[in-house]
Amino acid sequence: MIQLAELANPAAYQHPLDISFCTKEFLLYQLESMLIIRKSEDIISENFGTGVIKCPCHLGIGQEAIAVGISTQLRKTDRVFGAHRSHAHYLALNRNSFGLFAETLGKYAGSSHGMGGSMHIIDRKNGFWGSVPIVGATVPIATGAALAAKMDGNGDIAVSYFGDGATEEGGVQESFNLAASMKLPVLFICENNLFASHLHIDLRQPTDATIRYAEAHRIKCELVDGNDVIEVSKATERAVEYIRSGFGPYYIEMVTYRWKGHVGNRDDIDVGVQRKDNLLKWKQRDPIRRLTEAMIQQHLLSSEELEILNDKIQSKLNDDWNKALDAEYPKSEALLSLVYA
Amino acid sequence: MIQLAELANPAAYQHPLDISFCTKEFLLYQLESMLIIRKSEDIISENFGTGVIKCPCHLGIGQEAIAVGISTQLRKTDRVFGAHRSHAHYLALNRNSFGLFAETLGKYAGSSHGMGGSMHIIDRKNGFWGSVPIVGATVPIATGAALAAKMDGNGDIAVSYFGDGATEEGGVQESFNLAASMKLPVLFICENNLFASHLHIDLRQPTDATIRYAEAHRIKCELVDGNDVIEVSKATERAVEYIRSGFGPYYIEMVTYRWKGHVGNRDDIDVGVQRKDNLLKWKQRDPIRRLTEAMIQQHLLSSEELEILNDKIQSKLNDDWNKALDAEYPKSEALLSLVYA
Amino acid sequence: MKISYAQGILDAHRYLLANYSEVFVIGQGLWSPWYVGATMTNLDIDFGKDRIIDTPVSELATTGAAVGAAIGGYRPIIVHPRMDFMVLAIDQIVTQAAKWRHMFGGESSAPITVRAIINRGGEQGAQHSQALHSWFAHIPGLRVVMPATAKDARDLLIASVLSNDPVMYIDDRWLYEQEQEVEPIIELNLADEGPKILREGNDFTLVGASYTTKLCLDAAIILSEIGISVEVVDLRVLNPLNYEKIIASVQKTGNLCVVDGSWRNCGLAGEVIAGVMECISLSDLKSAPARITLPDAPAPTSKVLEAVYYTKVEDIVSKVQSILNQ
Amino acid sequence: MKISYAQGILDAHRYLLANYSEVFVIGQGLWSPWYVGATMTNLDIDFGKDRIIDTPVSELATTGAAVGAAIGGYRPIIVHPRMDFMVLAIDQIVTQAAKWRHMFGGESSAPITVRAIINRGGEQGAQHSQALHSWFAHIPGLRVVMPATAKDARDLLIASVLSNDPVMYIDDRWLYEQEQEVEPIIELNLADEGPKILREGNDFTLVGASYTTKLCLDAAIILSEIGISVEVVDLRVLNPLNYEKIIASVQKTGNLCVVDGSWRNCGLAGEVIAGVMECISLSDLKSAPARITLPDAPAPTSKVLEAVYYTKVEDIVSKVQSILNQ
Ligand SMILES: Cc1ncc(C[n+]2csc(CCOP(=O)(O)OP(=O)(O)O)c2C)c(N)n1
Ligand SMILES: Cc1ncc(C[n+]2csc(CCOP(=O)(O)OP(=O)(O)O)c2C)c(N)n1
Ligand SMILES: [Mg+2]
Ligand SMILES: [Mg+2]
Repeated sequence: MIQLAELANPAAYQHPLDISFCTKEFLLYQLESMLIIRKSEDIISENFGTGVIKCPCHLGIGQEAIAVGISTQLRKTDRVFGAHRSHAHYLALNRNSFGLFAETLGKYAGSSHGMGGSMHIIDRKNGFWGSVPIVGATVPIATGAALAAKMDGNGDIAVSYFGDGATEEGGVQESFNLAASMKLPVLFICENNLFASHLHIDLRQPTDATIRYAEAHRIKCELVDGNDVIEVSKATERAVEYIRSGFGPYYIEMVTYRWKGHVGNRDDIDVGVQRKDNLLKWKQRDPIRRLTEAMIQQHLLSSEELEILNDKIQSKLNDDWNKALDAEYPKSEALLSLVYA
Repeated sequence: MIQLAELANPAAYQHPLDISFCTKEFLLYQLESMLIIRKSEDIISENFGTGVIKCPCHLGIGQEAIAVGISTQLRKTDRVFGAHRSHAHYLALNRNSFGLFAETLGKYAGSSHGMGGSMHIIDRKNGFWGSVPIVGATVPIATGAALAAKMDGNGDIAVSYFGDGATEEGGVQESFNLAASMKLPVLFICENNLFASHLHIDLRQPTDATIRYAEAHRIKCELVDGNDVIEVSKATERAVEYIRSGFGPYYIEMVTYRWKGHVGNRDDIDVGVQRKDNLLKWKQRDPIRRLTEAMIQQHLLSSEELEILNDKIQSKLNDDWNKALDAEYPKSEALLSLVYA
Repeated sequence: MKISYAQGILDAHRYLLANYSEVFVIGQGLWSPWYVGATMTNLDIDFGKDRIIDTPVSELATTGAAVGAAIGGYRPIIVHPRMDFMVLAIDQIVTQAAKWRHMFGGESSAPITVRAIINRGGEQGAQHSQALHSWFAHIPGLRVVMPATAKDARDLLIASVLSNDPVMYIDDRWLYEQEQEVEPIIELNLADEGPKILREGNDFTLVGASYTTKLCLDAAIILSEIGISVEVVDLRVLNPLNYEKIIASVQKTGNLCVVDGSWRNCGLAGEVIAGVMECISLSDLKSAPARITLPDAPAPTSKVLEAVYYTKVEDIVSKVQSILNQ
Repeated sequence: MKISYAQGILDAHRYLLANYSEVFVIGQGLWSPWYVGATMTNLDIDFGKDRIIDTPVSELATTGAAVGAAIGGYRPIIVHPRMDFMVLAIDQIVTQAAKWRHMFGGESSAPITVRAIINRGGEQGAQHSQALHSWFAHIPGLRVVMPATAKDARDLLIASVLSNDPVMYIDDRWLYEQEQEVEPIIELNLADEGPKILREGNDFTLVGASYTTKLCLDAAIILSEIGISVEVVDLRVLNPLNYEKIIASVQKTGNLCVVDGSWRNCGLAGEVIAGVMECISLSDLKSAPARITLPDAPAPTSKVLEAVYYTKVEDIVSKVQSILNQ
């Protein structure tokens, strides 16, 4: 009987990452990506709090390692789909914080030209094929994009990010069967953060590890510490190779935790099972801290270098944010001109 | 890795049943029920062929042991739901062939007063709470009837019959999770006849045993030869005791085969994987023959008694059919008067 | 006693749960402090988590479970905190519950109440904005209720749950703060309820439902100031739709505009016009009937586009003026 | 060359599959000899099972897969052998595909063709009879096509698949045997297609879609024998709906009856009436516009009730007569 067991224990897995056999360049890239995402979401969180950003924002702070570890294993022609909590999925592929900021502000310069907001972001050029907030909706769509990739025959794959809650949607289970029975090149990534909005998984499912569904559907699968960017990256490498070789779908369950509430900038510590206690412990399992500590221990990074890096990223993001604030809104023609091609 | 293996092999399991420890009375009752169902469906098949019956009829000839073995373990206050192929489910509970015949003819005396036809039959008094032809639709409904039974607190259970094809419907998977996480008193019966209309399960799912879904949803489950009325009955007894004791849902996969085509009276041997060869073998695995042979071997039944029984049932059914032919059609007021209560 | 629309919904729940042991509530977010606004506050604490059931993210199965429980003698309210999510459960509502009684010749029925919440604006975008009441009004066997006032929010929810038919009860979060003076609860028979004149007038008939009724009332006030006397009909029950009062009003005023909060094509506004046209004589009309609906586009997010997209009181005022000035 | 409606659909498939490598077909029953009548005979054999994909019993995921493939540059036709089954997949059609382009600011679109088959009568009953075209016509972003003739069955399917927008193409099994003389295929731009006058007349305008167009044509013949000259407008494209020809016809005849094959409330027939009323002046009308639809009930099974339930040519004939005799 599969269970998350220790992987769901916030007091476990707090140790610095094992970064042996990783190049400094690779590690720095991962670190930078995670910092860009973390700081971008911090800016969004703050401006949501003050009411400058109006659209609903689902922040993934604490979950950055997953998108970052995965994205380094993909190529531009792969097709990645997100859901409601997809800032990281997008930024890990393109680092385009400006496009994200402008979109959350409803500006024409945004990723969806202001037509989508935080919950509908896209960047086809960089492999991000779209995210939407209907839970589970992109899972069959990613499965179809995999079917298209298979027909194209170039070895491209589809990636479908979804949450533990999404596995309760029937259409998601149907997609698993479709992918398995048609051997489609799709990587299913379940970001299991133990919650679907206010409800802990124990209140929604008889047990906490969703890879049991993958097993039932005969999809090759793994269970991974989602706060370990190195493990995420290695598992993805294995999965991508398997899928590109034509063996069919692959499912990785990434165990993680979101630091913010379900939507917006609050902590939601009034909500759900033991969230108040666990949140503090999960913050110790911070994927960024675990990587930086390992790098510092291994003398691949100094505290000063880290500070410089932080500052550089922060100031670039501040610029992006200010540019986004200054950007134009869409013209009112957009309302009707975009309905049909 | 669970598979049907020998259970799906039509050449296997042809032996007479093991009827040790069964009373003659019990065996005769089972036999009678199966004969009533078989012969009722033969009459429907014939009259569908000649065009006297117009509504689509999905015949379950060859699958009689399942409904019969289950129904003897239920009580009138249990709540049984069927689907499109439910003549047996209904008859095993009430032996009311007249109600079924009249319904297939669209007569007011039919189970649904001529408003449903073969695909929408009901008999609340005898525990048959309804069958409908949208695949998978009654599975969540049965789950809700189980929730109601749990709230009632009388130990009643719900029974949900569905096919292997129905497990591909997302709503069915959602229901498994709901039943498991709420510990609802529902008995899921998958009649795995290896086909969903023209497609063999190997063309629709990565493997052929559907109890793997029950395992994923942490529902207690068993795999049973659905053409062995004694095994069906014993498994049901175990399941019903477990459910009535408040332990939650139970899933039994009954492996069987339908002799007729998906709908109507033809054999469909032009359809699907190896159906032509397998059909003949499956007819050797006839649940009725296997019971009668065992009873004759054990001297619980003679060939003459069997013939008399056959004749008695046949003549009763002929009467029922003639009565149904003579019965009245619904009045045209029914069209509008039944829409709202 | 003055209550808000949200309070009306809460009071209805309390009344039903206290007086009818067969009532329970099931849906997503019911144990959450924020999911359904102030319409269900503390119900789980006061009536227990066995009767206020929060669920997995499974719209289809939970709705089907409500159908099964209703068939089994209960009166479940199945809550969809957003109508867009409910789209996944339409088979159970439309193909199962709404037809259950008819297709079984009256031998069984499925009197669920589906609570569908319209929740939009605030840059939520295309997938979190739909108002699909016209779809459900299209379905024989499904009663569709859309309260516009606090009293109706309360009384029609009670009537929906007590109805022996499946009912879709649609509330709109834009109305939650609207207040109204109410009397103590009296149980109504839903089958007797229908459109109501909320304001009398002689020059023009405005017809609305839910939030657009409020818009019509506000427009009527402005128009009265420039001497135009507007009668406002609140539809309240969309299916089955009783045209009597609307027809009488149009026969009186000779002018009709229907304001609906969703799309035009095959929508509610067109239905009211057609229903009226079928029953009046052309000579009753002083002007061709008109409608105001959303533009033919999905909901945008950007606030500059939301401002263009949603109907405003001024749109109604100027439509009425332009018709009368023709 | 004379072809049947079913043959028209088959020819369109063959044309598309032969000329466009990005076209494939996915859905239930595609490898079966009987599932979709004669509209797809041997396609799997001629074009291969990789392009004619039969699926598990999973409407939602297979439709979503078509959406994903369309986003990825393909032109899938997703077949639902019965519109009732498609109800399970509405989220993907209405909330995903129809909004995809708009909500991503034009950066991506999902040009699927959903083939929804109306399949009823023959005592199939309430769950195997629904004609929900009005629902889909309500949705901005989704083109809705309903051919009435063999030529349109062919040409509009091709135009649907070649359209850069998501399209719902609805065919009716009651029309499969209808025959028509046709020319060789010419590709049409769906955006240019709309309602068409199928028969000219001066006294009365009948509007139909799909099977009801045939009923209207038949009624027109009978009425012409008693000296009533009927113009028949075939809607063809329900969304976006172009009223021009309908309005011109009503302005000519002064009399309108819309005949729709589904329910009344918030349905297509009311829409056409409202759309006409908005654009004409009252003096154009000689009689109040009328509609003929199904009764407000789910489909029955028993043949005696089916005979009452479905609209017949005589119903149209007598409606027209009674309006003209008023
Ligand atoms: C079909 C549908 N049902 C419900 C919702 C409301 N909702 C939004 S996010 C969410 C929880 C999803 O949980 P999970 O999939 O675990 O993702 P997480 O939020 O944890 O990242 C819910 C229920 C929705 N958007 N769509
Ligand atoms: C939602 C839905 N999709 C498709 C169909 C068409 N259909 C009717 S029965 C059937 C096959 C069901 O197979 P299974 O569940 O194994 O039952 P069996 O026919 O083998 O008894 C299909 C696809 C339907 N009735 N409903
Ligand atoms: Mg989660
Ligand atoms: Mg089967």
